Amino acid sequence: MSEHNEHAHHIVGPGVYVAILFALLIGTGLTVWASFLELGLWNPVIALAIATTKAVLVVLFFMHVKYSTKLTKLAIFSGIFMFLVLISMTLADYISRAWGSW
Amino acid sequence: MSTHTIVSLPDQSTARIPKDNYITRENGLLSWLLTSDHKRIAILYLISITFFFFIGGALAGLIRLELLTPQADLMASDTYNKVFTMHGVIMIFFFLVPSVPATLGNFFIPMMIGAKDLALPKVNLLSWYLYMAGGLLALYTMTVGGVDTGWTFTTPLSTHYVNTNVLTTGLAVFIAGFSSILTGLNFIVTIHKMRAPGLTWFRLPLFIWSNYAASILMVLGTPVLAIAIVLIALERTLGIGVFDPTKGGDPLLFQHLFWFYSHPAVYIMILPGMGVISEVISNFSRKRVFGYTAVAFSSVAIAVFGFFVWAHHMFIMGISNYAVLVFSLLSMLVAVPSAIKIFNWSLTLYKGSITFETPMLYAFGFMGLFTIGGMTGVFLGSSGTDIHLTETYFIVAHFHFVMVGGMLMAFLAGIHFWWPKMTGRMYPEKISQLAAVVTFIGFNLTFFPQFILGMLGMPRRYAAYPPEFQILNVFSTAGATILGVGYLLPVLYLVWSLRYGAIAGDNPWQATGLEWQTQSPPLTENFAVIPIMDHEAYDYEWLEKQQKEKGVTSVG
Amino acid sequence: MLDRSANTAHSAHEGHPPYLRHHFNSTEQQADAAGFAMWLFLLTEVMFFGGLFTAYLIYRNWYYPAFVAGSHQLDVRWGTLNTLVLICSSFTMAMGVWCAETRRRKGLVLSLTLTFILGLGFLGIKTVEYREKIEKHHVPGFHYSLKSFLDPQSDPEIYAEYHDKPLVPDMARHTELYFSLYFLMTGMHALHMIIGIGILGFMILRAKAGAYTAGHVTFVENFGLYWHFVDIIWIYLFALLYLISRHQ
Amino acid sequence: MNHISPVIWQFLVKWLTNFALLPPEASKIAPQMDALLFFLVLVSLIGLTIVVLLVVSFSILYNKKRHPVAVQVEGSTLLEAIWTIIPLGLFLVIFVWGALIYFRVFTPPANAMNIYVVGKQWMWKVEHPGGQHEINALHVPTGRAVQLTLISQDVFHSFSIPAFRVKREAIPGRYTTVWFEATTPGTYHLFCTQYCGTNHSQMTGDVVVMSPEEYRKWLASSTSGVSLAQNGERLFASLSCAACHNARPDARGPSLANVYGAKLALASGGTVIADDAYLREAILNPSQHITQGYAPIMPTYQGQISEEGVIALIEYIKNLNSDYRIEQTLNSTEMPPGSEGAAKGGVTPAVKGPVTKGTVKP
Repeated sequence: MSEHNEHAHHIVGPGVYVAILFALLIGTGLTVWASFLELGLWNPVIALAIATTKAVLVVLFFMHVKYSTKLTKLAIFSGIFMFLVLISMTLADYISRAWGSW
Repeated sequence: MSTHTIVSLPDQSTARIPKDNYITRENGLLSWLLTSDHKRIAILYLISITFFFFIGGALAGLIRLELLTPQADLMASDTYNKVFTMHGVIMIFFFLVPSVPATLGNFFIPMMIGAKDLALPKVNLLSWYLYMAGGLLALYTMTVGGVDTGWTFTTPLSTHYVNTNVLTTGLAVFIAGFSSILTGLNFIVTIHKMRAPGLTWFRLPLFIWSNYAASILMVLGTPVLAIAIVLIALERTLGIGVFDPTKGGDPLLFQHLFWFYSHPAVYIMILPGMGVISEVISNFSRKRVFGYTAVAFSSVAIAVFGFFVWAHHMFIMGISNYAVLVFSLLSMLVAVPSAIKIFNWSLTLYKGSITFETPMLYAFGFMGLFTIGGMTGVFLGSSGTDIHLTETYFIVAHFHFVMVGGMLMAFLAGIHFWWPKMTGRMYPEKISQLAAVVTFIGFNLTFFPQFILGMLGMPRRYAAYPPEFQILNVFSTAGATILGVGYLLPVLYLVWSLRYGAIAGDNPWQATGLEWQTQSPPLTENFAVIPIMDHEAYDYEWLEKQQKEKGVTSVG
Repeated sequence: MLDRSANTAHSAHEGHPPYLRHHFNSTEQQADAAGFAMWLFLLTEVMFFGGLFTAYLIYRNWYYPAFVAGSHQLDVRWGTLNTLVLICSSFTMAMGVWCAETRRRKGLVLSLTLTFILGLGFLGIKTVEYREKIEKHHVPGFHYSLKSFLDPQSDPEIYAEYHDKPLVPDMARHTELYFSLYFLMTGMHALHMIIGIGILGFMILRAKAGAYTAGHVTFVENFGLYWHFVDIIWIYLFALLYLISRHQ
Repeated sequence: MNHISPVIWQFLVKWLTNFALLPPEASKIAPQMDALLFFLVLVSLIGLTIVVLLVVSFSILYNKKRHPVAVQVEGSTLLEAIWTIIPLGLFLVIFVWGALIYFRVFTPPANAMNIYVVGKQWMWKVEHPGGQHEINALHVPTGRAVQLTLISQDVFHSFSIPAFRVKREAIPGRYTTVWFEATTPGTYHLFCTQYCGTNHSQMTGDVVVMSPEEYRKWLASSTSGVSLAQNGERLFASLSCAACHNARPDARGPSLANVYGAKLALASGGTVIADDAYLREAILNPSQHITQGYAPIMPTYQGQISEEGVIALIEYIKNLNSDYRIEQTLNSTEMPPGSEGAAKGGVTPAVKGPVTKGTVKP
């Protein structure tokens, strides 16, 4: 590692990676276990919540976003935002179609 | 020099084009085809885009000729359908979307921010190759029978009911889409990471802001078009059912995905043009753009709001009435930033010192036509009047006012404005002013009657129409011939000027942008030393001081 | 500001590492730009998958029983195993990035090779799952069969686990939509895996030659981002396709 | 020159004498729509005038000759606020006004008479309840609210009557509706405005608006003798629907009498109003729409009945107000002749006029 890079570029060490690995494995176990319970509406909510937690862990640590610039964070945020706009506004049409004409 | 112009050219008897520039640095066809110089890639784009523009234009000519008479006599309806489909596909995906960004943006974004190149030069070249591959594939489909879905590929027509080349055309658009994604991505990275020291965001020229906004749309919107096309291809080949009502799919879902890209796409087309207008108006009135911050943020606002309005293309198509309300309201909001821009440009003229060179004439044309185009957009965004006006010639006239009257005018303004920088030579002023006026007249004669046709209810995409619409169609076709002349003229005199034009010198317009503070045509690495920016954009006082201290920038 | 001393463009190379491209001022700027570009590319991927997720959510909403029955055809055990494999491969990839950053050549080669193997393992398991679907004629467009849904007992393994009631014929037809989306989403994901594995193979060769352990780690880092992104997509696919529709 | 100019002259004269910005106003909604259109044109003209005035006057006042040195002006927050807020306010007014019109165009009154329209490549088939079939034409009376129920058999089409200022897409797999009340007798254009393939531009026709009297005459003279409901009855018999839907105590299917407009409890839970859309779905995808207490044994009729057939069946079911009618269908496998149908309580359009939704609602 060249010294002049040190300040700009944070290196995440193996300790963090191992911790995240275990968190992800536990999360997977948890979500599979939860899927066997009958929780009605809560089943998808829990599954997606755990999936999102896992995804956030991957993004923050494996993909180093916790240590990246604000710009990267902003870019990721805007991408996720547009993703949600696409899904929610399209679904809004489909859901409100069922409400009838007015 | 007369006092009516700001042009200051070097003494023609001694002036020379600098020996070392991006054109002369390397020779041979391969040095162009394998280049990673953004300026050379811009020139490649310029040539190929002009080529596709004239193919699309020829198709437009055929359409207008067919519509001269009420009967489908020049060509049969299915030929006519193929012609307007190809006209749409070529003009939108191979001319309008890449026009200003890929040529002027490619050439001048790095120069305006004081960089040596775009951040990813090889990706830039790749995106030109993707563009060419897509374009040639589109031409290929035209030669093997064409496609007649309309450029909107409406399902289930495109998936189940036509037997023309939907797959190849779809593939062509898909590939061109990736070219556009890569261009946008490259611009965003470049603008963020490659700015010269001292060049803060609010010192950037507005051309950069608007291209930045358009790039966001390209990066986030185009992939959705890509997936929509993939779904069409699979539906057509395997019958996967996502758009097939008999299998439980919903054909409207395609419209959602398609317009999620294709509405922002009109902002991809117009935003870079607005950037050009900001540059031109400022320069020829020798004034900082009025309300710089407002203009800059209105670009971003258009990009953001542009993503929330797509369903206004589907008001009568059976989306829910609640969705109609929401999307109509949001469509009204997106009109505001455009109004802000128009007023700020007008006020930029206030207390300026205005001259009327060709780019300025085109810019004035843009302002008038874009105002009409924008206002008629409100007619269509309002859900009630949309019922009567949608799917008629009103729509056709509206988007041609925005795209041709707006974007193409801006493109021509930009080409003339930066021609001396790109080639080192001036275009001939008188004939180009004439061309600008001819274009303006021809344009209005072509497209204004179409507003009336649309109000009267003439449907679009009709090869034959009731005879009472003929007179206005004749006006329109007559106008199209004038417009055609207006577009041919620049090609002729610009090519002529490559050899015979006056030598322009570094800064013929006395403009303030960084791109003008280096030789014309520029060096391959743009600047001999990386400039340090210590003033705001459009700082004409800085320029004056600079010239007093160091003398007029001379030819290298 | 713009003194034109006739120097520099070419003399600039001195004192810079060979991998610094001519148009960048510093290695940080170059690495920053490349990393940011990679992120933007991943955003386009997010939007690309966004279209598929939208379609999936709409049709799941419309044809819930069909999507439940379709989901029961997937084996959670294979899905879980694949999730674990992919998470481990993400971990080895992350370790690879660390090795490159800290200039550990052997460690890098080992990590990349493990990632490569785990990636292949994922595809192998996916092939097993696909083969089962093909055998049951659950591939849309290719003699799609409704038997498992009209008569669940004809599918003893699945029936033993879920005791599904037979679907009414009109609803059963919509399982085809479920499998269309299943194959589209997992297929797109697998395509990304295949591309990734191809690049991994190339990287292993270059890593052996020491290409990434001399300070220029951008390529490894960016590939890492790509690989983790593919992992994230799978995390969501696993939840959406395998987990959330297990109960009526 | 001598040859060209008379032609141009003729054109100009013809154009100026026939000049119009809008088609004739022939429906109740048309003047309301036009009011908003004129308002929009007015706003556009004012906006355009402001921009042109600014540009022209500044160009004159501040051209280089007259004003050689520019004065740098930064901008003005006040002005920015003004030209943000005023257009925004105007656009919001336009939004509300437009939404009101949209609401009117797509909210039919309860007593509207219903006409079915099927779009297919490349023609419009119009089915009147009284059994009048039209192709690429539509006859309607003045002074009566008419609701069109549209569906497409193949691709998207769009039913556009510029003189009425109404337009609605006919989409495959789903009914859409639009309504109007014609005011002025005459013949008007009917267009398909959604691009639908090769002969899109031939998918046009005439809308004939008649006075109520003439309309009654037209109905009588152009009926096929079999009303739409009777057509449906015939289909009902030939598809053996009455084998199950026979209203007997041991029937395998629910009785259909008075079912239209009723609130049904579904086997899958939840309730649904039995409207056109529901009935269509229940015929084409029956097992998804089973009512409570019945087994999902009804076969699907997807691909076996044309959209016109479905419409006839729905019209038949709409008009079923007693089980007696079904028994009649059950007992006679042959189609009952028109006169007989009338005697048994069916509808003969010449006498009773078109059947409306209002009359059969329970």
